[in-house]
Amino acid sequence: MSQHFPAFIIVIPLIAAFFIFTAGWLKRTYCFYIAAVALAISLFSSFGLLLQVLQNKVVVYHFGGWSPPWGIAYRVDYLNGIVLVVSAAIAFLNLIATKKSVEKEFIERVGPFYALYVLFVTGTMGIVVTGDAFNLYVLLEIASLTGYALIGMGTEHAALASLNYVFMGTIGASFYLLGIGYLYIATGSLNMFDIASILPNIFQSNVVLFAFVICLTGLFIKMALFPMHTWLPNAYTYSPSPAISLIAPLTTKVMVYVMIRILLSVFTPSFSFKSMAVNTSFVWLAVIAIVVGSILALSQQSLKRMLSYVMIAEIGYMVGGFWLANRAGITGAILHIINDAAMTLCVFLVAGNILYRVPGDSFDNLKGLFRKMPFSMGAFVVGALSIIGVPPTCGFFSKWYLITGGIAAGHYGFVAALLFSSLVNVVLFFRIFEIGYFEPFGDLHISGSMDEEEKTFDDAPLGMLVPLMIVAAGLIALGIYTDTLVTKVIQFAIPGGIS
Amino acid sequence: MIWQLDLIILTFVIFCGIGAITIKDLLGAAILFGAYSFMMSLLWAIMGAVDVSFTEASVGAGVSTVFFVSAVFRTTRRTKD
Amino acid sequence: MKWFGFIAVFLCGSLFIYGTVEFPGWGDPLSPTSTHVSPYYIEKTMEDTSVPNIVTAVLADYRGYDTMFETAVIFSAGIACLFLLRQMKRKKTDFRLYRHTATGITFRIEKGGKLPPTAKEFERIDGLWTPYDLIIKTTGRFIIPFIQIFALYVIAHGHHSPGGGFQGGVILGASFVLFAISHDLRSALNRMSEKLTAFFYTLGVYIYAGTGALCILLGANFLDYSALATILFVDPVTARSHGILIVEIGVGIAVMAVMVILYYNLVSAGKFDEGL
Amino acid sequence: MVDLLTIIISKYNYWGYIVLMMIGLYAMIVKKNLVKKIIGMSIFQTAIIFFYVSIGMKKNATIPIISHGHDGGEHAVHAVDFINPLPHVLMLTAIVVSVATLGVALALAIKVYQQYNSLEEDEIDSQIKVK
Repeated sequence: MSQHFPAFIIVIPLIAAFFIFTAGWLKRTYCFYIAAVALAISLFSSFGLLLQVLQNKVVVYHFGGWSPPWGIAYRVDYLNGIVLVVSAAIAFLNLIATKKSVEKEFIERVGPFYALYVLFVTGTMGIVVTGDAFNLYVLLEIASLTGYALIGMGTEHAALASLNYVFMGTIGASFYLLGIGYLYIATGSLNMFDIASILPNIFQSNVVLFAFVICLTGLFIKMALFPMHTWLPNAYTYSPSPAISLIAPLTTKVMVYVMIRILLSVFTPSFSFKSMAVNTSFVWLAVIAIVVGSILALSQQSLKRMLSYVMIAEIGYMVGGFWLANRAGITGAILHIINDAAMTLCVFLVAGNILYRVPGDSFDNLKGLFRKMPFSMGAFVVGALSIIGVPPTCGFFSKWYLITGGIAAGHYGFVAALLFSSLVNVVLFFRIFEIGYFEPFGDLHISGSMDEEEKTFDDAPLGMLVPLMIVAAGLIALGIYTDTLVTKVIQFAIPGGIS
Repeated sequence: MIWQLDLIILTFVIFCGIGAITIKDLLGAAILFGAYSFMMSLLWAIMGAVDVSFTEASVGAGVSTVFFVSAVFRTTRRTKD
Repeated sequence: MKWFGFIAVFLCGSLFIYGTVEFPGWGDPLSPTSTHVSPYYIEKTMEDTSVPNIVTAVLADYRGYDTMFETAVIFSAGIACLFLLRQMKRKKTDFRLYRHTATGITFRIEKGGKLPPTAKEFERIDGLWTPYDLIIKTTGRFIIPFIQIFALYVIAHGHHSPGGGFQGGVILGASFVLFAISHDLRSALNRMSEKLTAFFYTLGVYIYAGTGALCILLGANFLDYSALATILFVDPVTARSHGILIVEIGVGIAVMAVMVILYYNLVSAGKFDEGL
Repeated sequence: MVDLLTIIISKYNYWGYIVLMMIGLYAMIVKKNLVKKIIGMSIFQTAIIFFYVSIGMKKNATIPIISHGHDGGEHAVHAVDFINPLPHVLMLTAIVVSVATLGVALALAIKVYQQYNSLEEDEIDSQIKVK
């Protein structure tokens, strides 16, 4: 059975999505359990797959029994093995953590909600595991379509924000498809590794050059790198909290993974880094993204909006780290995909918990939250310290690799931008700590006595807190085991030619 | 395949496309978009992509137009540009 | 803004046109696309699957995994539309409109009012738009069966001629849409209710994914239809051909139902009461 | 002169796709009306499908359906006689994706209209600012 793990990861959630939708008509409470079982199987299979990868280096699965250039094949190696486990874990934990708030927000739409949720996970995991460039596009569209729908059901201006996301997302995905078309016209193949074996003969062709540029443009739009980030803040601010703590950790990080996969496995490093000679300009683009994202985050007045600008800056870390084109930088970028996904999950889960108890997430509403919700805010502190980059949380280590890479590449602008962004994050998060810790909750004039305040302990329900605690502990564990992660997995994910 | 025919239909497609985005009435734009899709499916049939052409004729010229018309019916025909 | 947009688009377009300089000529039989992967499909399809329409064979067998996700995309579009628009609580309108079939006189009955006992002579009509055209209704009734027969033919005959599950499904869905347009949304809902539609589009994707899962149970890889040979009592090549037909039927059902549900949702803005 | 004509004949289809794509992109950048933008989006996607179909074209070849007459005679199949089927397969999937996107986008547009009673982006923006 274990040879079918690559199929199980995708197919079990897919079939479960159909079951969930049917169950939504019969009995609403079943939906959650079916989703949980499906995602648990998916998580288990991806773990098993990672173990297989550690043993055999590469696991290949042929769909329909056809071998690669003709059929579709999945090819799992160190790079997608680890990303796969992290995304499966995030999807599962978030499902458990948001059970209560889904019941609160979508009481009548539980069936469609969980069906879309599981389909989104299917799409995202499929993107990570696939070895076929066109298959990636189809899965990308599944993930995007379900994402648009989940975001569109949010509060205030969610529908408009989601429609803007549809436009930008479609342009991005179509550009990716066009880039694949250019590659197809030049090579005649769609399998990533088959393309990679043909490309070295025709590197001088300007068709390949255009394919490179178009693909990258599409992916940059999808991952919201700075000039193309306009869809992200509104979409993430207005979206419903159980959906956003799934979408925010996965969408943009998985797109960074796709960029790394396309550039390392399809175009190969010798083309991406050497013949193109665009590394420095992309790093500078990332520097601008980091600086602008951080500055814009400073001027926000509500928690989710601030976090979404922080994420724009984080995208800059990963893109910049990758384009440093040396071993430390790419290690940092891959490590940061994992860490950033976990950190984002942590802080957005806290935002969800806060919104479960408090009417809004603007900074005025956060007063006295440390007394009211000590456990949630405790997890928030861990997440925030990790985003700032304080040891022993995981954020410190990926930043360390990125800075080492920046120094090794002699790119001091990137190093400076990283340090600047860390400083800004300190300001951002300590401002929230201050509001939450020192400012009293609500109006003191009306209910001022100490007894009243003692009673205001009102944290989120246990079902939401326990997964959050696991995520927060995971941030520290990821930090402690960084060394194992790098030596056992990530260093093999980088092709040998890069020093 | 006759390339002159292909070129003529390609011109039609481009004009229908320009028309669909410039006309100042959403219902008209929806209908022109249907015409655009139909011309497109003719073009693909000329190029020998019969299956794609069939799909586009049923999806683009058929169902998509109905979707557009029903969306316009539920919103408004008015447009400023 | 207009001029800025125009100039940006113009520059972008010129850049793209520069990119076509090194393209192989249009229709060149020696281009990489015509020589690398595709000859295998053209030359081997008959041996491997015994399906003469190469596009169908590649769609449902060689790249069948893509097509499963194509069905999943359509499925998620259906759910997404339902999730976004469907209003679960029925809000009754203040008044209802009825038409006397014989004379064509329209009645407006206020809230709380009741129909006269001879209700059979009256038919309920939409508040916004009140079509009464015998020609359209009759024509609709007359051509819908033919459209449906044609749609089934397209699904079933996809092996030998252009067409297949997707095209047939769309045409089948379009016949229901035509019924809803030529009559009204309520009579369409009476024949094809929301739950029935939902049942159909889950059924369609079950058929597809289930066939794939069955292949795993029979010991082959996912979607490897040749494994079906043992339960269909045919040789593996014919089993592939039958497998393709089964999944095409699944695609057809799913697509039909999703087209109908998308139309219902869009035209009634999620209220499921009145439409075009 | 003949050379120029050959170049034009061998390339004009690719230029046509670029023109269509730019029409779509222009509509999405400049137009303020949401349904117009959705139309632009559809044109944009169709243009890319057009590009793929052009790739699949092969001169002096027929449609990719193998004729297998009832006389029972099996003819050898040569790849040069048939148009490349792979882009057609890919584009069937892409058409499905585009109609799915269209459905979701129109649903969102209806939702926006229900909320703001307008489809014009600038009018909606001014409503948001007033609040």
